[in-house]
Amino acid sequence: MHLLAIIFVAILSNNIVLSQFLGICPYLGVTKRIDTSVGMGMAVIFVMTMAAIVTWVLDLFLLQPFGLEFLRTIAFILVIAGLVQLVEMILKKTNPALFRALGIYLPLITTNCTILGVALLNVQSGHNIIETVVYSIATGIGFTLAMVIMAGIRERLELVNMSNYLKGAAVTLVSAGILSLAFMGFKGMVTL
Amino acid sequence: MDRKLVVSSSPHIKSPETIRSIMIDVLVALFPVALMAVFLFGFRALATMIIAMVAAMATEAIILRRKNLFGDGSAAVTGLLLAMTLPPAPPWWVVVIGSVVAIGVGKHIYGGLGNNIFNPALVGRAVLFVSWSTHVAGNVWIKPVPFGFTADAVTQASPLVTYDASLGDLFIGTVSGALGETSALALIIGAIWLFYRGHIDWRIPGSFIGIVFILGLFDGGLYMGLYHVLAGGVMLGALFMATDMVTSPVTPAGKLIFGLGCGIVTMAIRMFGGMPEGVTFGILLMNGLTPLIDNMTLPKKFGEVKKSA
Amino acid sequence: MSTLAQEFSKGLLKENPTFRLLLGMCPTLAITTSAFFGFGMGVSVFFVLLCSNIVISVIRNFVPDKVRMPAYILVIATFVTITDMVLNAFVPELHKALGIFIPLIVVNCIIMGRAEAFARKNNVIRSILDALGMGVGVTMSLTLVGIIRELFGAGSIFGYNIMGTAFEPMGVLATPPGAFITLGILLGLFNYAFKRLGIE
Amino acid sequence: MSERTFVGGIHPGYFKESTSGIPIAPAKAPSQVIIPLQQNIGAPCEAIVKVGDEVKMGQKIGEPKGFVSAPIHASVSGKVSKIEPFNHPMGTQVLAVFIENDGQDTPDEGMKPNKSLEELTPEEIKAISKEAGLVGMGGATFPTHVKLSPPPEIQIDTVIINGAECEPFLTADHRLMLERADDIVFGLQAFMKALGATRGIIGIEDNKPDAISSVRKAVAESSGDYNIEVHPLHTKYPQGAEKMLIKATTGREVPPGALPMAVNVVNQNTGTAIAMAEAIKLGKPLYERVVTVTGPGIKKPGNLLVRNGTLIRDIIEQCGGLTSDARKLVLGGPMMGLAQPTDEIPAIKGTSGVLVLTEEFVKEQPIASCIKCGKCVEVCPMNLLPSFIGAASEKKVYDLAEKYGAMDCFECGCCTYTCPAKRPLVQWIRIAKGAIAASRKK
Amino acid sequence: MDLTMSIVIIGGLGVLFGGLLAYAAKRFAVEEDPRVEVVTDLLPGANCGACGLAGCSSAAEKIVAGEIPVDSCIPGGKKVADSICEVLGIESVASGGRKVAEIHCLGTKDVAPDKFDYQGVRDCKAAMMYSGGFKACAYGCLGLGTCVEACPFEALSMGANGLPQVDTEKCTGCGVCAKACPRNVIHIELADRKAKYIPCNSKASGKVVRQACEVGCIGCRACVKACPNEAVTVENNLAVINREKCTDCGKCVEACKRGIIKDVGTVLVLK
Repeated sequence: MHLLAIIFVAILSNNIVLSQFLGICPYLGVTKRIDTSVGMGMAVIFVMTMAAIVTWVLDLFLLQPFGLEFLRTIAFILVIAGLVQLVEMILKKTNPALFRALGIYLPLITTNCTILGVALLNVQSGHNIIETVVYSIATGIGFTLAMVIMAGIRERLELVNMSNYLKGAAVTLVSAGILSLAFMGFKGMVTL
Repeated sequence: MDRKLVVSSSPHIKSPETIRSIMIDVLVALFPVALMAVFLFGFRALATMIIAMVAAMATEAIILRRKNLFGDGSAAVTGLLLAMTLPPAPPWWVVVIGSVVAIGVGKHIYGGLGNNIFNPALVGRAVLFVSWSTHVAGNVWIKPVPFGFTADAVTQASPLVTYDASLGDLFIGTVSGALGETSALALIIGAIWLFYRGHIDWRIPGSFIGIVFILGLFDGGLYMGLYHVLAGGVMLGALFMATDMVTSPVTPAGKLIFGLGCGIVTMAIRMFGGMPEGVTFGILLMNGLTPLIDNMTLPKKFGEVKKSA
Repeated sequence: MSTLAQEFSKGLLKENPTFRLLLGMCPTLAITTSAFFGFGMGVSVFFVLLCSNIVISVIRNFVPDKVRMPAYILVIATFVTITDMVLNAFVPELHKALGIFIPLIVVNCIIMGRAEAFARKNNVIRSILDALGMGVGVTMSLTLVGIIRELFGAGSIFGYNIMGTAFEPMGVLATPPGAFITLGILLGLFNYAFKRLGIE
Repeated sequence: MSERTFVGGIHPGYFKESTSGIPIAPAKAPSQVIIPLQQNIGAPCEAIVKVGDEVKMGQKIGEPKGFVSAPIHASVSGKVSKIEPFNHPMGTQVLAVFIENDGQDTPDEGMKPNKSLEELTPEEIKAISKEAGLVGMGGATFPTHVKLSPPPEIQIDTVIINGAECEPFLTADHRLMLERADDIVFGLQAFMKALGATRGIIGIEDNKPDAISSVRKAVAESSGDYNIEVHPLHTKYPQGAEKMLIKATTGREVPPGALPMAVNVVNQNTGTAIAMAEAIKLGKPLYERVVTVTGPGIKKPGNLLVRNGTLIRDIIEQCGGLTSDARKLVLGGPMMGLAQPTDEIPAIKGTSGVLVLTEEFVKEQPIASCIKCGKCVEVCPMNLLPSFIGAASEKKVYDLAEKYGAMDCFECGCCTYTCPAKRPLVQWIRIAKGAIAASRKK
Repeated sequence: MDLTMSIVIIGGLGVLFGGLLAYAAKRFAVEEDPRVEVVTDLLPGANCGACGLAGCSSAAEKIVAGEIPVDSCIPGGKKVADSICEVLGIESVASGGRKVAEIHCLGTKDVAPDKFDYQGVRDCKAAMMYSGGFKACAYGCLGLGTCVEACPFEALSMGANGLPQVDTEKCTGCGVCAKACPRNVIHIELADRKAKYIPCNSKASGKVVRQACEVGCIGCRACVKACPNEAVTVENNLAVINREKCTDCGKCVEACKRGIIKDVGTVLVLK
């Protein structure tokens, strides 16, 4: 039940984009088309989970024993940056098809604050390894969900006549706001 | 023939129906509901409705720099629908802000009628709900006094909190609640007009109310099933809000999915959520999903054989 | 080559990171519930940006191209950690409010973006000016959003009550939806204003 | 009376009363006919007469250059005065043969009765239909002999005569079914024989009960060994569209992009059936046809038997001329007909109606945003999403238009008729179709 | 202790990942030409397609690969071509003068009437679908602004007279508008040479032109006779001035009975 609660909260009531404000840059940038947002979402889920596991291990076995929690930011981001680049290179060589599908999003992920954010949140809230994995995947799914909904909205908005000043980021933000309002309905449904 | 001939694409005849005529039909359909609201809650209800409509129309006229206040009528519909979701007598400025937000943010940010993603009235209502819940939710539900047009306001708890109203009262509307949501009878009369005029399809209300009823059965048998359907905003939401043309799917299958989604979210919030009512959030959420639903439920073309998966 | 003055001023309006380049939106949305928090975040970003721009423009000729990204991240992360500690020590309530968004300055696109796009190609003086301009731009923007949300969402600015006691704040502005909608509308207004002023 | 139909469609005002009771009258032959050398879809014909030649009525003047084409015949006797481009109902300039009418109507020697239907072989019937220049007379003008020559792997089992006449205003087919029911049955028998079909169906909308009983009577009297049924159809536009008619009468659905042959059916128009009968019985080629001249802009509406190449202006004159507020001239019905920029246009084989609309019909209404009411989706007989195709085409996103089904639209006009926002959906779809076809060609 | 451990851990991580990356970079290396990116940056980035390719980045690829000439980018002109040459280390190629779009029609509503009222989609291509366009002249500008919409550089605007106008400052001569115009009213011509031109596109006979338009070229050849440099020719009933030969003497202007010969860059061309 506890894990289910984590999943529910991570996807709906505490959606990483719509109520935690993480990953806004890709949210504004990559939600122009549904297929690219799905691709980006998949890449995020993958990297996020890997990064969360590695950083969790790093934190437990290296930083905590030596009392070096203050180094988390530096150590984590180093790991994530390295990891992303490794994944990118390996994918490019070993699985070009998958690379073409996901690879173009990988550089964007390094500076996607969701990855570092989730890694930090995991260790800050004292998740064990299973919770970490579940939480990361669920958060990634929540991110993907928010991305895909917005991509659907923006694809539709492509076909309407609207003010040039509001087109793009502005209307995306307003729509995200209203979506976020709608997601508020899930508040309080499950408590951790 | 002293003037030049006109050439245009076929067809050369068009139906007399216009957006304006549709909007007028919706206003007509809302008339019994409005009448019932005045009958139950007195003139303060009438004031709320008029303020909301005028504010909405004025906002739209200003944004479009249009002299004609009524225009295509869509702003009047939005205003009236917003009023229907409000308690009988909120402060006037709350109503005005709600209308301005509904028209400004909910509709014209997207380029006006037809382009908006979310139901404007519900956007207005949700913003009010989050901002001033003391005025639009909570201890604001006035006890209905039939024919008491100028009776004093006595508040009582919403039937969605107490769960003790009789089904008959819920159907007729002699319970406390938002202006347009108490009387299932008036709502059904209005909706029949819309059905008759072909402006709403059975699929969205059908699946919405159906799933609420079914989930209600699990909450306590037949009585609770009916109670969930009749109490609160389900009837108003299913018949007038979720069926808003602009923000609901156009495909037949999409409409069913849309209604189901609205109902499920509504019931999830009622049964497990932190708020007594979830219709607004359910419909807004499904509004956001509408483009995706449309895309995933493209109808089968005439003569097309579905490829076996 | 643009003049040094231009190097500074471009960050204020023409290339304002928040409203023109749409960088660093996460903190812009998350912590601008009050003018003070917005200002605090802005200054933190400003500090990290300035330091990292200086260091990166100094080391730009020694770092091999292949490892420049990790190297930059390391530099930035170091200053972020320092900021984190300083804030915790001197303004703990701000530190608490900004929470996870302090470590996340590391991945704030503004800083990485300026490192990539500017500091690694320009000398120290220009990099400093660039950082000053961008930093002031960010601080102004965050503070502006903070002022608007605090004024209507709580009736005060920097904690001082402005609207009087009868004012009933528009609670939505303090919530995530309010943040999104406010920023969206502001962005639209800025686009309009920039177009009108002829700034492309 | 079993009413079968299809999903979708609309119920526009039919406006048929003004002409449905008026018997067919022969139109006065004009002093000059202008016969365009392209009268059907497919390749244009080549003139086989020269300027100065004397021609006789029914003489072949245009020879087809491809398989999907039909010959063209003189509709009067007289002298060829010129051969030059002239206005064409399709909106283009097409080479046309101008014949000065000598008023004699001297028939061509080739016009003589053929053998009886029993003696004719299927091949001979096809040859007669080709020589007589038969084309589909509902408006699409698909050459009849092509329809009668399915590829060998397809066995046609059903021939359907389209007596639906679902277009508002038009009554030509209605009158033909009342006055010439015998010939319709005869023509159908010829088609069935040519194709070896075992079943003949005549579909008639049930708003024409007199036509139904007239055709039923003719079938009872003269169908002989042929299995011919008369199907009353639900009155709904576009009931007469090929695919909808097949669905309503046989229950079969023609796949997108395919011809009726794919479901072993051939459709023919009532007018074509009569022309077939005349070609066999009299040896008469297709050089005249019944045209409904109607609409609020016509002073004396009626159904006229019009010679090919008669100018629309002359036809209108015979019907009392135009009212003062006439503003739009349409050849064909109001739903799918083509608006014309001038009345100096010759009637051709596919001209089923001359419709003149007045000011109140042409008032231009502003195009509003799509309110996604979905009414176009409801009425689309092809089950497409016209509103989305229109929006995609408006924004020139043609691949999206294709995804929503632009290429399967047959432009019946139901969506545009219904649209409360008055969006020119058919035109947008047409633009998208052009753009998609162009990009496919690349 | 703290300090040492910090250094050790961060250093260790750095070494670990540095090593891994260095190894991976070798092991998983994929060849890419870095010049493509540089050239892409040099190109204007409007993705106008004047080069005949899908966008600037694919143009850059082809340029670097030597598949298309370095001056393929028309909007970029000589400047961009030169800088590309610099990047690629090849000698600069001589590039022609700057080109701009020129509207070859003067037929406003007053002088070139419509033959019928068109109702429907306000787009020239759409209007062409109905009887070949509503103008009595079959060659003139329909004025529905399809070219304006097509221009990737916002150089075209619809004038008050119902004809498009070219902002020569913004126009790059990419030719997208010319392709978009269903009546080929827009020509891409040299901008810098002083010369005359005849703003008409009608290839109809003089008789037809007289009926359809007051300012159309009737092919009367008066200008041909007047020109001392043999710069004017009449083809398909339309006089054309050869810009190389024209000396801007103005004799044709005097000779033209319809008074429609204008200076390049003055008529319908703002600035």
